[in-house]
Amino acid sequence: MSSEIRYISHPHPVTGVTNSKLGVWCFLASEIMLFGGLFSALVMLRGGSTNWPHGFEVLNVPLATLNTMVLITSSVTMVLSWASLVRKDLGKYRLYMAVTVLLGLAFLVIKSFEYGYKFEHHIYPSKSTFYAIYFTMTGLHGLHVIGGIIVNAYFLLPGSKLWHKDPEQFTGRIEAAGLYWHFVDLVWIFLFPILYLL
Amino acid sequence: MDKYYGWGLPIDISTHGHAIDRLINLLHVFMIVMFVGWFAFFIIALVRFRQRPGHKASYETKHFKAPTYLEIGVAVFEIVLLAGFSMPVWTALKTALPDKSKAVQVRVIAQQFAWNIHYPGPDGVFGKTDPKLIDASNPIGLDRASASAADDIVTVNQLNVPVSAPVLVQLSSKDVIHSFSLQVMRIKQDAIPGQSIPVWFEAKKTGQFEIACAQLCGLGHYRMRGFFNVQEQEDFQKWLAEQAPKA
Amino acid sequence: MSGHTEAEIKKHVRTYIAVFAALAALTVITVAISYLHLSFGPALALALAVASVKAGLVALFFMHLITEKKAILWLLGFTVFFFIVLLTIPPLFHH
Amino acid sequence: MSHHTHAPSADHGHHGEHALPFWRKYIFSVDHKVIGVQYTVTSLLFLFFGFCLIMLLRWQLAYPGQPLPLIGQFFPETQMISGIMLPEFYYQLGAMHGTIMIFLGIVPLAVGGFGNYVLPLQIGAPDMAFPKLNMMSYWLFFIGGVIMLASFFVPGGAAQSGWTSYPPLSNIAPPGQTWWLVGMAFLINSSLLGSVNFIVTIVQLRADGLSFFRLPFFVWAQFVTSFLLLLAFPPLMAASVLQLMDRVAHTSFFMPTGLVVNDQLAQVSGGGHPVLWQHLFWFLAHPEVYVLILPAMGIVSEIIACNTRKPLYGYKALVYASIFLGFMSFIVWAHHMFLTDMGITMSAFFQVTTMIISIPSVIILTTLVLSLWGGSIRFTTPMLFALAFLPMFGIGGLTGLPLGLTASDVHLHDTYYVIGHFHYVVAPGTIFALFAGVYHWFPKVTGRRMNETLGKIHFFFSFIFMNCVFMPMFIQGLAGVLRRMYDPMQYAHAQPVQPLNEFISVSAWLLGLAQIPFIINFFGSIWRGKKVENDNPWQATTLEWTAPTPPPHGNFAHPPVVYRGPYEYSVPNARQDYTPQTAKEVL
Repeated sequence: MSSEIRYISHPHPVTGVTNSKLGVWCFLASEIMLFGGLFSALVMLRGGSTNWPHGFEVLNVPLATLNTMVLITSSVTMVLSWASLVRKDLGKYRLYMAVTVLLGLAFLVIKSFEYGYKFEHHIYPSKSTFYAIYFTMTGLHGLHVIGGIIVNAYFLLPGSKLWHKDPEQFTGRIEAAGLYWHFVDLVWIFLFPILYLL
Repeated sequence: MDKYYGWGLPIDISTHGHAIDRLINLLHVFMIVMFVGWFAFFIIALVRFRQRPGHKASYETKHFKAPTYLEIGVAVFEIVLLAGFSMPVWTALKTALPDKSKAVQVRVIAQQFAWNIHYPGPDGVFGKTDPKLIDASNPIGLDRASASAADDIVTVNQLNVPVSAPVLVQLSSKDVIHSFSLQVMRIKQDAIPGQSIPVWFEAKKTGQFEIACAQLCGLGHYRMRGFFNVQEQEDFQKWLAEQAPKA
Repeated sequence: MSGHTEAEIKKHVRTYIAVFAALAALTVITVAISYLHLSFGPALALALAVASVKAGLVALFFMHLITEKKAILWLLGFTVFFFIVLLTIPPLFHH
Repeated sequence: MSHHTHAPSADHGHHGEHALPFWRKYIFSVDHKVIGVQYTVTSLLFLFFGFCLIMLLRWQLAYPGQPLPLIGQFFPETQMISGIMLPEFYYQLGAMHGTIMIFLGIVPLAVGGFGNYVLPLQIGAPDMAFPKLNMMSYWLFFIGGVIMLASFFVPGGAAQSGWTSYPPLSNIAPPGQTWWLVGMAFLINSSLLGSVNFIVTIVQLRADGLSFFRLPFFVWAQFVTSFLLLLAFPPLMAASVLQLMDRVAHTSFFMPTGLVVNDQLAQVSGGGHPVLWQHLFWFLAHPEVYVLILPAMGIVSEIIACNTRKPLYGYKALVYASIFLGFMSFIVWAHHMFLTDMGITMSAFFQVTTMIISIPSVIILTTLVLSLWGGSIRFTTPMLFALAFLPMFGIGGLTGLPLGLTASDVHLHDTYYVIGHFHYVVAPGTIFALFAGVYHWFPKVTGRRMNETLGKIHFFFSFIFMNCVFMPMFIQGLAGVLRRMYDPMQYAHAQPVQPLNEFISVSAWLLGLAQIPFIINFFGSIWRGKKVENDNPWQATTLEWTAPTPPPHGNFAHPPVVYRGPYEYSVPNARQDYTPQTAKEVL
């Protein structure tokens, strides 16, 4: 009895949240500061630059718009997969989660086309400070997408065994994974206009 | 040179330095008074309340009012230090730049591990520089062909200035961050590549002093020493004439 | 999240679909604005405004911040404050 | 609710810890106590290693250009030539001393070691909220540490651009700098996992009845510290990514246009900003100062309350002051950058915030010293170290004043005054508090006490030599002696005070010798120390002393219930002079 960690499945009576939910929000707070540092760099570099290009003149806006759509669609399928678990429908959960993972992969494929196109034209991060920040921020965001896909794929396949043992804890985990995935979407929502449209 | 330095603050030969020294001295008096008073209380408490037979700790805490007054006192004192002592000197250093026409103008361009000193020459205008022209014989990339560059004077590690005249330095760096430090002048300013930062001072005493680099700038940081010579006006003019490029 | 009833969830799902539609529409709008080639100031203001609305929708509905517990809102409040400090002070630094 | 809890540690609880193989129990353990001990031992080794680096460096400062006797001949030619230290090696020693002491020594000891071991016990929890993350946190730290050590052996040696790694210098430095950045990335992620774990544990896993205002101050200090780690470290991660890009992908985040190195125009796109690094770096590194000092204050508070046998003076003031301190620490960072040409308004803003942050520090220090008044003070070894923390931290804090005001900072910036100032805060300050913590909690961890005589010898000599090392630095600083000088005799202004360098170096080596009694005591007492007579050898009130000694897996036989505040010492009309937090009635 005594050696068990409390509030893994059930929310704490006072704070009203489970450990994993509070934990993932703390992690996201830290992520906000990580991207905050990069955005701060972007603002400072752009402010000091005299020849900063317009994103729409040098980057592929249609492709990025498509990617934005892909990512927000994956966000809604993610939240629907969680809602399916709340309705105790594991089949629907699997379907939505599979779509989420596929959309995540689609995002990466489209992104790699975008990068490939740049590399073909010998455009690397070292070309200018604009490309440096473009590759760094979208690259770091891409790493976050990869991380999210790994987590989601885990919960789609081996991780979903937990459903049969403790549905409540599993639903909590999917909510936590969802929070992370929405955050990745949220970062893109800012990256897209700032890098591509201005 | 040794006569200027010893234990304690280096000699101050600047017109603004006394304000800095006054603040440093005031702060140290304050710090010592604070610490001695605090430490006395600390020792008394340790002796008086040491564990010994027949002595018991008391659960009820005596409430002291003094700390509150002390904290308010410290806060007020800090406001006075900030508004009355620190900001005036700092504002003067940063904003009350001397008029270009009246001041001795000089550019200081730091590099690993030397100070390049660039005087505009008799015409009072700096010649154009271009990083592409930089080589061992032209450390600042001065374009001698440009209009006002012909009479420009460039020295390495030798900064001469006249006494009792404002000097306006434009400070920059070719490679990494350095820090231009004239201890006797109570001047220290980072030299940041990509930026040109104005620094001004006025010497009130002649003598031979040194320029130090205060920011780690590489393996030779410790030997990035320059010479700082404050001269009488006529000696300074004579020195400038000697340094003038031979046509 | 055991407190959700079937009806509530259905309502939630409808909200999610509506939010999704709004996000898609806003994406189209922000791209359309960029084709107007406004000058930098207004373009930046509009782009950030649209992005903030989109981010707000994601955070409030997908991430359930609209019904979230105080502990988490406090945490985010502090974070956003420091985020703004980090974002504004360095660029303002040099005059 | 117990039957569907699936934490890994819960499983261990059921099967009993004996079922685990050795490597699961002691190496890849998820038990917070094993991880705490791992952190403690690793970081003590790093502290010792970092101290050795500076003892080497001090030879060059005391006897510049003279061959290092005895051991000098064993160094390779890239570091010393016939025993004479090269500038390359000197600057590696300096940069790595700072990095190792802060990121691999003090923080992991204060947070990873003490935090991990003591915090769950003090809040009556069976473990941390996420035991597996806790294990990962340790191993990321370990890998980061190994990378930092390994960097000494790469071509060109370890990082040598100072622990602050200012670009563009660090951008053009040898490969050791890349290793430094990668090592930092591991350490940052390690502390991120740790801080998430600490926050969730404190918020969620407190024992029944243990409200926030019944928490021992140590837990509060760790709580605020965790927020600092959580929110201040990521910008340094961002900065490290940018510098890695600059070094590996040849971008120009910190390289302005028209850079000329060695008379060669740098082949980079330019357009970057060197000062950007300083912002992102100090956004972490100033809160980091409070990461170093807050846990120390927490340890000192515990020990003072226990050894004065009375409640702390103004517990709530302590708590509020530390929260305020944590908050303010985020908005003072640019006082490290007064000389980078900031505007008047900015410098005024940062001077004001710097003055404001001194107020909560004064409150904490005053509260702790007033706590002595009316007590019955036991001068045990941990108490001696805790008491010494107070004046030492006081000196460190006071000497921050001239550095926080721009006008006096002009003269003192980048001089030994700065070194004296922050070492007073972290060396005789924090490290004394950490020693106090080791002596205080050693009986709980091992079931044996450390030897008091050796402990007192360790204390008195450390106290004397610490001050002999750092006090003269203020005199050097006022005389204008600049830091990071390979040859201290270059400048005329440094020559008159050069005898101080010899004095400091000899004191530093003697300080090294003064640690021998501690090392003997620490290892000797594990096997030979006097066994504790019961679970609560110091007659303390907080929860960790109600657990069995050493605490088993899961910590408590029954989940503790708390009925009172943390420092109920000498309650009137009680039979004994301490009332544990778990006592329903005053005993």
